[in-house]
Amino acid sequence: MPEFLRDVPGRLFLAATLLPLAAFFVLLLAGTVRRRFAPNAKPSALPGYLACAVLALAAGCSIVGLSWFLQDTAAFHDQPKTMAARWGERVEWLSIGGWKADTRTARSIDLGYRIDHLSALMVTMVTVVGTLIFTFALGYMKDERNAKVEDHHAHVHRHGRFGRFYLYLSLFAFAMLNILIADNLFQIFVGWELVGVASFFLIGFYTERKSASTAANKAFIVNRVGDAGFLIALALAWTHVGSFNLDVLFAKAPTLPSEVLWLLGLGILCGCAGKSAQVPLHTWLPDAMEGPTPVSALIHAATMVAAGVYLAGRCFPLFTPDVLLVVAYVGAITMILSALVAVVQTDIKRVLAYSTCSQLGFMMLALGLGAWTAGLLHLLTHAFFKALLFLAAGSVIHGLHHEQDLAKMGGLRKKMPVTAYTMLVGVLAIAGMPLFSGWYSKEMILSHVVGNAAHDGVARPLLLALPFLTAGLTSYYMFRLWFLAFAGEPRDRHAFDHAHESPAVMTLPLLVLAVFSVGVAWGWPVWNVEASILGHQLHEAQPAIVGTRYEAIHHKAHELHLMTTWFALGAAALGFGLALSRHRAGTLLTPGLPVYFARLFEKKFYFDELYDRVLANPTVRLARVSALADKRNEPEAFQIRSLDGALNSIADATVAAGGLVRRLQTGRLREYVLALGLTLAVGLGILFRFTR
Amino acid sequence: MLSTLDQYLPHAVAIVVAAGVAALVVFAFIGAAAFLFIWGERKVSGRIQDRLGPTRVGKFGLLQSLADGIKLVTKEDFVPAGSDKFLFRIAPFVAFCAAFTGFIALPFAQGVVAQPLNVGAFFVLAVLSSEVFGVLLAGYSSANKWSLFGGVREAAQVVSYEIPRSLCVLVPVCIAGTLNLNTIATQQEGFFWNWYVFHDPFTFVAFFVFFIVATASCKRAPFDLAEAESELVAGFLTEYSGMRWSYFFLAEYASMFAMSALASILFLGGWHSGLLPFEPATAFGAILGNLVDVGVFILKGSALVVVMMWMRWSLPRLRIDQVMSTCLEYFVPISCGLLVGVCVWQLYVPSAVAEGTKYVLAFGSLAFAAITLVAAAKTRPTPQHSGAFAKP
Amino acid sequence: MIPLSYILILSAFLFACGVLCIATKRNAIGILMGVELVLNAANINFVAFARYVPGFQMDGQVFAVMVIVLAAAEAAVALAIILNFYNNRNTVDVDEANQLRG
Amino acid sequence: MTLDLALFVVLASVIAASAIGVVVAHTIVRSAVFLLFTLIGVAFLYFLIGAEFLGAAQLIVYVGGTLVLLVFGGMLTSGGPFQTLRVRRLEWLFGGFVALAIFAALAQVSLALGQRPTTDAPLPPGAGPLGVAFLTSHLLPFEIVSVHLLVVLVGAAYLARTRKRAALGSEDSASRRNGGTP
Repeated sequence: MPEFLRDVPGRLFLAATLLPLAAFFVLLLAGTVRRRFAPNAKPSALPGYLACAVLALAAGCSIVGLSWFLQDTAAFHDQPKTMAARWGERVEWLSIGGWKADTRTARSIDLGYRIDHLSALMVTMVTVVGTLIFTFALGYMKDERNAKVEDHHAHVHRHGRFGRFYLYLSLFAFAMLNILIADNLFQIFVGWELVGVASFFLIGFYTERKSASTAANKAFIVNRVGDAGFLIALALAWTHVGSFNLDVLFAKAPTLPSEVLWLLGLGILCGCAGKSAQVPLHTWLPDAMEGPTPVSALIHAATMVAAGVYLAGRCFPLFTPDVLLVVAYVGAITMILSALVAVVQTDIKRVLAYSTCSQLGFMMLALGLGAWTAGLLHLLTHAFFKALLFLAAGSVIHGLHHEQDLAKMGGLRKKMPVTAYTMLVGVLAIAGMPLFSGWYSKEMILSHVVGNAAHDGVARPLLLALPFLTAGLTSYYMFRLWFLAFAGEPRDRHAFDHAHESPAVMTLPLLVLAVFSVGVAWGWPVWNVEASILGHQLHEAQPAIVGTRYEAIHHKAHELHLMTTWFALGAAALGFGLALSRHRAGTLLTPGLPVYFARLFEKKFYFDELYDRVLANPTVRLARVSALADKRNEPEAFQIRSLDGALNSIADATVAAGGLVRRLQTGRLREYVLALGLTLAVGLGILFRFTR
Repeated sequence: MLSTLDQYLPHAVAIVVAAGVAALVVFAFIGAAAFLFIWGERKVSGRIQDRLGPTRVGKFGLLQSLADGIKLVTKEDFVPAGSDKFLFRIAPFVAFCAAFTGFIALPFAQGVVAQPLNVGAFFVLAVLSSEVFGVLLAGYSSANKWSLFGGVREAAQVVSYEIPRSLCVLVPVCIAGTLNLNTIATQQEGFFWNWYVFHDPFTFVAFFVFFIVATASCKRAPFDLAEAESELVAGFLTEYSGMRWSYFFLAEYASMFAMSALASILFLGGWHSGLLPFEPATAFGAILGNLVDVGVFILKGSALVVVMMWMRWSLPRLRIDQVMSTCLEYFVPISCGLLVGVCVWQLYVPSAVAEGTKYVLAFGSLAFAAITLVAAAKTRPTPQHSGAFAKP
Repeated sequence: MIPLSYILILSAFLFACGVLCIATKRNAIGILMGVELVLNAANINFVAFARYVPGFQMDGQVFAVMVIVLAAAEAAVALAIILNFYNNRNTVDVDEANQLRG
Repeated sequence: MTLDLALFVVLASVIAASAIGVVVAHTIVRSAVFLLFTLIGVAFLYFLIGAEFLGAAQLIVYVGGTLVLLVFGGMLTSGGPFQTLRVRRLEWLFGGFVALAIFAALAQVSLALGQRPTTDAPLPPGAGPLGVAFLTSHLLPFEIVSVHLLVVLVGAAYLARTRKRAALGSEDSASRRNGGTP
């Protein structure tokens, strides 16, 4: 093993982070060269292979790093300093202040990484899932390898963009990994913005489609709203602590004034809500389905939305109980609203999108209630089964020649069995069926919910009821999805006849992910939720404050968890039973609800309309009114006299003044010299007179 | 001399007197040298052209220059109408002063120097290069097209040739490690293989380059474009007559000797004869030894001046563009290369090789000179070879 | 020993002459000469301080050398500009160079 | 009055007189000649102060180079022989006033400076230490000057290059030809 790795094995993770960046630059260069020299050539498959290989290498690095890290934690258990030195490095990037005249002490913005259980696991998860998604995309994006691609939605012919796709994907992966390993808020923010940019590119990958470009814009803009909060938090951290370093922030947090800490927490929460699509900033996520399905998988499973929850988990010690309550409520509301919307959606990807929203709400709720380990465990398990679900959906879409409407599917399990049964694994996992990975995390969260309610004496009934309701709904809409797509009789004969199973390059990732979705959270004994190995490892990284603050709740949760398990199972079974019965009755596609509820759900609670009315339309109208003042071809007395008049008079005054002053510029060199000389003489005289 | 004078006079007056005496000596030397060189030039040119040269005035025509001088002094001091009279009058003195000032820093023997300067080599170069100003003024103020052409040509030529000249001076200076001419000459004492010209191949080449370039910067043939009779009547000299005309010649011969003297100090061991294993000044006493030294030095300088004359009557004049391209395209790169080469030689060549090279160069040149002389003595000019027009 | 102030006054005089030269010459090359006078005045000061102020010996000389070199460079460029101007206008009268007047 | 002082007075009067000559001379070449005397005087002043290297540098750069360049330029650009450009009396008056003011101010400063105790410091270091300084402690100015010179070399060559003057009519070039003869 090389010297530099033996002393600082954390560099393995650094390598895992930088490898996709390297791939990005290589692809960028290659793409530029190709566009310069062979603009019309058929896109090569090489970029895809390269990106996959690089990410696989990164995954290898992170797996080796993870195992090494686990060994190290055993070996240097009682030497936190050694651990910090071996698993973290830092360089000064920018130094501010510290001049002689400046009495303030110098501050610096560092770039660095710090590996703990959470980031090690997350990096491993992201690289592994990312590799599988990348591989899947090799098959899914095969069309892009043609020199000429017909876009059926935008009705245009264009050049294939295979290389560009992987270029963006690599950037995306790098940005996410950067967030994960960063040891300071500033670097996280950089990654944060990079994720935003990359998602913008990827959601708007089919730029010719208006819906795609609109969705990209929406994602980007809604994220900016969240980022504004994050920026406020950054500014607060800088002014009140003077550092972005997380450890420093955590150490100094108790000494900060409470309102500062409160605002700081809310700001970070705002950023998290934007990235993780929490109410009220969740509207971008379903629209983001306009991107290619592997992108959706990547965004929803491993990278973008995970970033928000990850940051919330990372910054947990900065959150005051008030803020945490807000987190919990935000999570709860998101989870139930999304679940309700998902119930009536008929687009296969949108159902999954809303389920993501809902699950993220789960995680936020968990974090808000202090179930730190449970929330992040759910993040990890969710990453695997959500990736599986999305890829399976992608496989279905691919097999049906880009048909996404559930109403036109049905009976597909005969045509594409691998997809169908791997997806069933995913559905079981997300529904929280026993022994599937989702079960462990969800159980942990729910038991914590119950523990919390028991501890508080059901002071906040919503926080108790909503999770169980959502669990049931989740089970219902996921089985509804699966029944609609794979079971029963085909509803669209034409689509069914042309359907086919995806190639091995797409089904293989599905199989691998299915294995992960089942077993990733297993422990011994398997049926014991609390024995999850992954959960125990994550627990290692849990901030100390969680243990002290929520000691009692943890105990209560532990006591009540068997009961919780039954309740949760009951909810899931209820959902499954409802789905099954409606499937039998063939009424899955009909709402089966009072009309106005159904409309409410179908219209996604009118969030988009609300935003349009309240924010977008007034802005546009204001802009129109403002534009009136600047349109010369509309002879309105208003503009001539007031606005233009004022501007013109300023301009005229300037011209007049210039006319006066320009006489001084005679253009005669010698007069200038005389003026200079006179100035010199007078200046010297004054100096001499007054400084004697 | 200063210390002697100090015993009898106040210090300040002593210095002034000493300075005056030194100036007088230098001036007298220049006058006498020019006197003899002009005679020598006529004799050399005569011999080269198969004629006798001046024979009437004095023994071998030795007093011919005196006769010329009397004629020049008695001639009318003519200033052309329409010229800038002030500039026309001072131009010859500017030229002469420059050449004269160069002698201030030239050591004729160990310590025999008007004003010892630490930057002697630099100073001599600087002063001699300002001689061009007199010529330029003369050319300009004459209100004559030929004169102006001559002046402008002179300026262009001298300013250009100054570069390779300075670079070639830097070559021995690099070895010596000082700009003090006295020290440079002292470092070359002993036998002639200690002379810097034989120090290494680069100085050997540098000497010849320097000599050619110095000839050009003294506007001597074949580089005498400023006064090219066949093209410009007499160039900047066209309108001059009488004493002012002769000052230009005084300046020319002075700068020829100054250049030759500089060459002999830098390359040819200065006042060291190169044949004696001891220093005459220590062996024969201060006065006699220094006299010997001065004699050797003047002899060396004069020999080089004679070579310049020899070149003048042997080679055809170059065209002005040829003169310029010779300088800028050949001499400047060559001298740059020499400078780099000598530095590399100093730094990286092992001492044994350096010593060997010294002897090889010295004795090689000696052998070459001997063979050439013997061959020249044996060859009698045949009628076919004697004239340029003998063969069609 | 020469008093420092004498040398400084000489340089002040040269400086004033230079300024006067720049101010009264219409020939661009005359102006250049005035600039040379000014630079020389500055240089004399440098050398004088190098002589009289302990600790400034090296700096004074280095600056003086810099000034000499830069003056030569400046003369070359200025002359090139003047020649250019002459090529365009057929004169070196700086009063003709007033195209940028307001 | 010591010898140094006497020599200084002689030199200073030569310098001052020829500086005035530079200002009042009518033709450019006469100005150049007076400038020559000024520069040589300054060079000898350096020798007098003890800065031998600077004196020699002043001679070789200014007298041998810059001044020849100036005269050359004067010759290349003069419309006719001994051409002068007269300046109005008012300009002389005003310029003289400004120059006097500057001189007065500077002289005052000089006198004030001269009153400070000066030590007769050791002679400025000669060429050797100066060269060492240029390559060690004062390397940056040296490099700047070198780069500056290179830039100037290129720039001057570019500025003064001959261009095709197709725009000029035959009339103009004819007048230029005629302008050469007196």
